[in-house]
Amino acid sequence: MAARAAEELEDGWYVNLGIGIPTLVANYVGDKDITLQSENGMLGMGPFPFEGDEDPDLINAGKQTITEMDRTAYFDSATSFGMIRGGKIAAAILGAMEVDEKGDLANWMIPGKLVKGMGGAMDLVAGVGRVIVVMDHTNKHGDSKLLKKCTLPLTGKGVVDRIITNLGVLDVVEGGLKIVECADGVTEDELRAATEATIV
Amino acid sequence: MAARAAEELEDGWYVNLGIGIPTLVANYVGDKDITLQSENGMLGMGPFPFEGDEDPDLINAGKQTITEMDRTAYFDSATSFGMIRGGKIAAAILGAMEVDEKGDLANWMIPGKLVKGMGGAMDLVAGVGRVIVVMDHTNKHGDSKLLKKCTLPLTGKGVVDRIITNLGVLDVVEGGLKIVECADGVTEDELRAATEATIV
Amino acid sequence: MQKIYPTAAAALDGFLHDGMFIAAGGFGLCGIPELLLSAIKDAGTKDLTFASNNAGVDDFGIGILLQTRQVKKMISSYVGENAEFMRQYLSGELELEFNPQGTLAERMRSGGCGIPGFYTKTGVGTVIADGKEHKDFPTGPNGAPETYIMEEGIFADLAIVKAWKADETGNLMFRKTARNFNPPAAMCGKVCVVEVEEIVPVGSLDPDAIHLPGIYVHRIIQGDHEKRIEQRTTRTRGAS
Amino acid sequence: MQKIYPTAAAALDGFLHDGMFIAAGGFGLCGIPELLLSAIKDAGTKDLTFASNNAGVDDFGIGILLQTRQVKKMISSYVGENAEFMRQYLSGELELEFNPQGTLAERMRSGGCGIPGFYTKTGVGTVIADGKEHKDFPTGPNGAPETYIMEEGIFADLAIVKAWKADETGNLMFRKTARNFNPPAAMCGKVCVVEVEEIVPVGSLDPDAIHLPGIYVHRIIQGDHEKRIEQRTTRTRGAS
Repeated sequence: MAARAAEELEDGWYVNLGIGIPTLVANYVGDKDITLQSENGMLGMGPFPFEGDEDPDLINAGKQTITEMDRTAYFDSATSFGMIRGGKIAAAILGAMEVDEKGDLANWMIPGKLVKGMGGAMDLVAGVGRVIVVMDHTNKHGDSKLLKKCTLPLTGKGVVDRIITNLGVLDVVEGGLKIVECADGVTEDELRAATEATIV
Repeated sequence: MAARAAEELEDGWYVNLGIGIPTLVANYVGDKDITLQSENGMLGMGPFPFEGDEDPDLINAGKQTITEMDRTAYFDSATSFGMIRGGKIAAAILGAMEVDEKGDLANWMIPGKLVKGMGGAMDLVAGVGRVIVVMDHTNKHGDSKLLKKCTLPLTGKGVVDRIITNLGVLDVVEGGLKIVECADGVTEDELRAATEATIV
Repeated sequence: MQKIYPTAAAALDGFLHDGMFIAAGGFGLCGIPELLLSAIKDAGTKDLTFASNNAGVDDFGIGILLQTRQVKKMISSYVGENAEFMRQYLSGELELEFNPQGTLAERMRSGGCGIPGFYTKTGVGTVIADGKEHKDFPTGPNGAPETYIMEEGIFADLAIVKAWKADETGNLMFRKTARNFNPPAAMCGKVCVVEVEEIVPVGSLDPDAIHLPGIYVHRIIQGDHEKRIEQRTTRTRGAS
Repeated sequence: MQKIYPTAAAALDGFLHDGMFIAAGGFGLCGIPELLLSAIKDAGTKDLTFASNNAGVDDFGIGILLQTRQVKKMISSYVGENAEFMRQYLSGELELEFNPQGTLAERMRSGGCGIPGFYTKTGVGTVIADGKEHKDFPTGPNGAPETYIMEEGIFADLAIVKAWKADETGNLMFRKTARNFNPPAAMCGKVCVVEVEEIVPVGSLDPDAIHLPGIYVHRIIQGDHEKRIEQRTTRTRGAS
């Protein structure tokens, strides 16, 4: 999924990668000139440091130690989210608990469970140019995570542009989801069967 | 007047001086630690440069070449007016065409005459901690510039704290203006006679 | 005008009162005002409301004030790393107001810039929008209306901030991602106390390289910082 | 991703159209995008609306586009130094929208930050407030209501900006008070073209000292700048 998501990124883009699978996308960008934003105040995020080179003043939005690059620029949190809210970030690749056929996204809280907070997720989905969700097509009970309507509290309403799952790639369009492609070895029927959302 | 206005400034203050007489206040601050803001993006404004040292990248809000000091910091216009609007500037000393007994101030346009614009004057009077007006008590026809009600388009409503004129010092208080002191050789009767505004 | 104080306690003297509202810089444990938080613990000031992106961990950052029950309310975007926090929150001892991270940062900057309210798309259609004013602006394609919600500026009684260097007039420089919420937090405080790693003579900092001018800074202390790392992630030497 | 262009004309190619809205940096004649303005003159693009604090002088800055009647409307705080401007304005050929200087700067920054509206005290009770939404916020002493007006974010088709140095990825540094409106103008453009005095290799700029990150910058040119001084004021050597 991370490799497929990397194909979504275009040369010259400034991109924000969420925690989890989206983080892995960085490994697959190849020759494309992609600048990664870390929303705690950095453009040009580099890989983890070598052991012993960790700098407590240099972390990413997941609080992990990282490194800088030649192109790196630092700024404060108000400026950082100014560029997010202002649409300067071309794309965000994020995980999700649920997505629905109107592009609603839920990825920050499950009622009754421990709520840690939305962090920067609501800002990202509301602000960036293109929201790409990367997630498993179904939960561990086999239920579709691509729904007619999200049941969990939303992170954003009508914000998702594209969904990349282990079964395929779908776009949010007028009236529902549109299949862009099926994953290797997955038939369209299998993908439809695993999807609760309306497929148009 | 400039010397009297300088007495208004307290040690440690950050201050904005308007164009004209207010600019001269800088010459009278003595030992007090005053930092001057230039609203085009500078704190710690120094004097004019020596001949030959003019730098086109270093000007004040009046577009005059100036110098920097040890303490100088530069910033952009949004930040500059953020600190003005946010009340971080302790005081502004400004000129005026008219002030009235409610603290309304007019100093930017005369209907029918060439209008150049308000520049940063409206932001300053709305934002700074204390607005001190320095002006002649009367116009060239001998009419009072301290009015019951301003006749010219306003720069700000209820914004003036203190007025320093060639005849004395007055504060804007509930119900009108209150005489703080008369200038040397000026009697209170003379000051009252030259003032249209209600004196309480 | 002397801004330099010998200790965190001295720098906070006269600025603390029960029930007050404090804005704190920092992201996770990075760039947090650890010395000032420790001094607030020692001062025993109670019923504090904090605007701070995170709540520290159990024994570091704002977490130490949770242990002592000095905090009444947190305004934060993410509070996951703190067991005592969760205990107090779930038992109703602690109020929690979640703000989206960018909304929180902008609310601080706005308050500091004299802006009591602004409109944002962030949170529209979510629980964050409940009870907030909605307004349409013609920002869509061809001027189509889009819905925004109003968020309010934060005006704190006190800002506590961690910087890298200060000059004697309070001009500040931050280092790498430790800048984060520190400048907006500093802006929104009625007064602002700053802890730094180094105080340098006035004139030592490049006027073009100052991140936050001294006008925002009322008192400064220099001290030794633990600068704890929350998630130590590395790669092996020789790996790509 | 190549951001460097050989000439101002090349850097503007494809970005210009009649009737467009341009945000320009600069204050007076300081830090103005003089080369890009000259290229817009040569391109002959008409009916332009400019958000720019000033309007240049007759033969420099935006003034050169007034001579050629390419400007339809100015959004500015102060336009005093330009005779042709005044002639066109008084004869009704040119529209003029006065904005208080700080309101103009914040409107640019807001548009660039996805904020379509914000509240300010600036201009309350003046002609600037006419027709604008008024709203009270409890920001006075003890929560007393104070009146604010709503101002709208500026969303420009193009931003033209002058910086001191750029690296090859568009990270910018400005010099002294030539920073002024350039960062907020850059933010509010759908696209942003920058002219600099020097382009340096990526990695040459200190990441902590960058004033505007390259994400805001789409195209860059390097050129020779006249940098005209508007009011040459000096003191005599030996004077205090």
